[in-house]
Amino acid sequence: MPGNFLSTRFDAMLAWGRKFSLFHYPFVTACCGMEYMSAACAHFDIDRFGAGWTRFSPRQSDLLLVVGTIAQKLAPVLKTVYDQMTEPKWVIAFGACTVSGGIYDNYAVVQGIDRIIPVDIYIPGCPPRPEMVLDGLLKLQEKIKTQGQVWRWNKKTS
Amino acid sequence: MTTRLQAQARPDSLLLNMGPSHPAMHGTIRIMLELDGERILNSEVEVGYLHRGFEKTCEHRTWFNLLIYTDRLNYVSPLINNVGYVMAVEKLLGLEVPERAQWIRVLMSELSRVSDHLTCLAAMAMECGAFTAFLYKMKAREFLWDVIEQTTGARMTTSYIRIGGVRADLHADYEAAVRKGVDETRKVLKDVRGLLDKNKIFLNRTRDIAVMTPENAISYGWTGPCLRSTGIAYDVRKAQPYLTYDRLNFEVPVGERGDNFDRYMVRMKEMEQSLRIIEQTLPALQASAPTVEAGGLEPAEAIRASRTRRPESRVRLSPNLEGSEKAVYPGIMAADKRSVPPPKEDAYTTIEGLIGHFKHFMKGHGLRPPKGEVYFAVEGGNGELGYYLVSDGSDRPYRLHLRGPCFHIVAALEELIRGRYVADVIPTFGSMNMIGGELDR
Amino acid sequence: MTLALVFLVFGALGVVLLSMNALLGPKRTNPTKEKPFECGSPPLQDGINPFPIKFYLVALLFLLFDVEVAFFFPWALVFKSMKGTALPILAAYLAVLAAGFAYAWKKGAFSWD
Amino acid sequence: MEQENILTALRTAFPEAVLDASVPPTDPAVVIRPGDLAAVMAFLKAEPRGYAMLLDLTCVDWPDRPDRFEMVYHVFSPASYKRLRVKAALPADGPAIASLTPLWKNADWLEREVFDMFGVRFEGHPNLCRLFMYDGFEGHPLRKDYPLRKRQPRIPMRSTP
Repeated sequence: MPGNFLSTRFDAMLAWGRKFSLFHYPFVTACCGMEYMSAACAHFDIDRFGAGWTRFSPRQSDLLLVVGTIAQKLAPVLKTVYDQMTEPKWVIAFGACTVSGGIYDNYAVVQGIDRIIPVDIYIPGCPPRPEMVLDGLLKLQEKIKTQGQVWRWNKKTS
Repeated sequence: MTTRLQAQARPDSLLLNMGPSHPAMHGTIRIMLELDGERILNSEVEVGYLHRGFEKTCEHRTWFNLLIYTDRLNYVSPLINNVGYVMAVEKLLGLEVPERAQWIRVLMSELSRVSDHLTCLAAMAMECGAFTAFLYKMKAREFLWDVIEQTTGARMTTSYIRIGGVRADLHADYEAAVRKGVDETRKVLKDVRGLLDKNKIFLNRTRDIAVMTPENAISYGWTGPCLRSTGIAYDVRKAQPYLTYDRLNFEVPVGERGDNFDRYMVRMKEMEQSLRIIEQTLPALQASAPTVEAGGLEPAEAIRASRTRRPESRVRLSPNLEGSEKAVYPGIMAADKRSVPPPKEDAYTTIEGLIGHFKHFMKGHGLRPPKGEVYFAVEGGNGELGYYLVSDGSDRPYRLHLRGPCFHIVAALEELIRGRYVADVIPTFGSMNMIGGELDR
Repeated sequence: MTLALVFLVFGALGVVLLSMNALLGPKRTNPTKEKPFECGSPPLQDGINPFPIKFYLVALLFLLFDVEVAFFFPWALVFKSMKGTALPILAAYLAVLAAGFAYAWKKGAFSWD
Repeated sequence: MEQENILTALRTAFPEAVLDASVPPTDPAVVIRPGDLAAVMAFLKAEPRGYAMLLDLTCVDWPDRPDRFEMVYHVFSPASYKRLRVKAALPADGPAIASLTPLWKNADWLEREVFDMFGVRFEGHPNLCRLFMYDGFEGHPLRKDYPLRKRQPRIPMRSTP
């Protein structure tokens, strides 16, 4: 079944549906949260790209937006929330602290959340400007469009 | 591992986590609740989920470099943290800051304080369901952040207030931007006041809930808007006036009952006072504005000219050095050579400036305050923001401790929500304006 | 004929929408996913203790009075054509239920704590 | 001047407890014997002195001094807007001092933080356990001998791809 004309057309339709209706779970901890508020609110509206609907439960969201510094104490919490998310799921690392530990290279901070969970898009900046956040979102949508979709009978995984 | 709460809990009560990753817990606090139905019998607050080792990291940074860490403490009003740290170091050095730099610091602190209260009340209102108030306040905050961004270059993590003054002078049309920001904020305050002040739902959720008596607030070490909501008018700007606050007239709003609604109302009134202060700083800044003659030599011309003789007129270096030219320098930076880097034009064109620049920034040289310790407090967004610095004469602080106001405010959370409903935790916690960076450091 | 068509179409639409997720969604699970979501922290107790009777009482009373209100809708449709006897009939119907409501109130079913 | 008589009042009330006092222009500070901390603090909090608020409580680690841990208390009187710093030095092994929770409620978390960061024990503290760090964490990070980058991950870290 996989790989012929029908399934690729179906893939494209599924990708189109998924990329324009991203429900994100804002895992907000620190200063980037202020910039996330600006990006999500009326001025730089994230909702223009279909990703404005914030779901505070991992069961109903397909994009984990990790915003702000992740301390070692918070690492198991992040891992639990990621595991409890339903497939298909994507992760955006928002801000320098999530990308690489940022300016906090010490005993208390996880040096980048890709040491805990697989990450799709990294948004640099401390904090990143809202325009960079929107650009990161567009890059994720591009990635969703091009990668093979995950669905029940499609043995090819992303 | 069983926590204290699990050990003491009654077998038939429901134990629930209002955990770190919760929309109303700002992502960094875990409250373990012991519930009988909806009523909270007992609770245990667990903090430290945003402990980033600030104090340990600062012991490994020079006095100048750790300024960036102070922005990220109370990241809702970063400029006030800058002012607090920088004035503590200036008190250690015994440095005098020029008049205009002090006025710019007051303007920037008050802009930061208004954006702090806007964000706090926006989050509190949204968590009680008033999403419109959140959007209105975020819109107003954008205008204030525009002013801050045009002056300091960054919206939030500014590091703009430097030891000895400020990094650059205000941009050309700052006054128009400030007036627009103030008017927009006033309009939004009027709208939100109409939305929330007499709103039955908001009143039922906040009036007479989590009441704090003045004695209890003192015993918890409360300061700032939360202490003033219980009736005690203690404000560091009035108690120990620093910068030019003694020349500004503004009132200190005080609440009566010390419940959630009073904490909300005190912050709303305080925003109006801060807007008044901002308007009073404008004429003073206008008066002390330096006269900078436009134009100036391009770097290439200056070099060609300097082969024959030293260029008299100003050298226009690069756009991002706007505002910190040599002509405006006396207004924004202290005159003391030892602790203040020379203006960039000197550093690029004269040998003394170059030596002074390297003396200031090279590893192992840098700023060396005298041995000793100092405690300096400013009025932060949440209360008395105090820096306790211990210097052993080297170029790094031996010990830097921050007295975070919301650390003491959140310490009272367990007592405030005992016996109340689960739904009351949200406005109580929202009105405390807990900021992870300042609480867990 | 159209009524059957309406039921057919909307029934089919409902079934398709509900089943599409179950049919198409990738079924990948892991031990953490089975556990209840408690804001990311480990649950403090496994399983829910029996919760107080008050909730059950309120649910029952709500059911009762909600069904009562449901009977208003057909009445509202026809009360114009009932020529004057509408109100007494409704009053009688309401009186019975108001008595039940007063009894529940006096017995303290509505007082929460 | 106002500051002096609080220092002199302290000297008269606790002649042997007060070891050293520094007068303005620096911040008013008093160094006392750790044993008398509770008494001095109760004295300061009592009405005529009026230092009703415990502003801050922290510790400074001086590894090369005989008394390694120096406890620093800042008390504040909201009536007359005056601050006072009270310091007490604790030995290197087994630093312990009286807890101020009976006097002030915010001492609870402040002392838990100093216990977490420095390992100073507080007798009489109702619930002395770590405040910021997690349970599996050994050592006290703010001590000078704790390396800055010594991480103790709470869950196994993936090797980045």
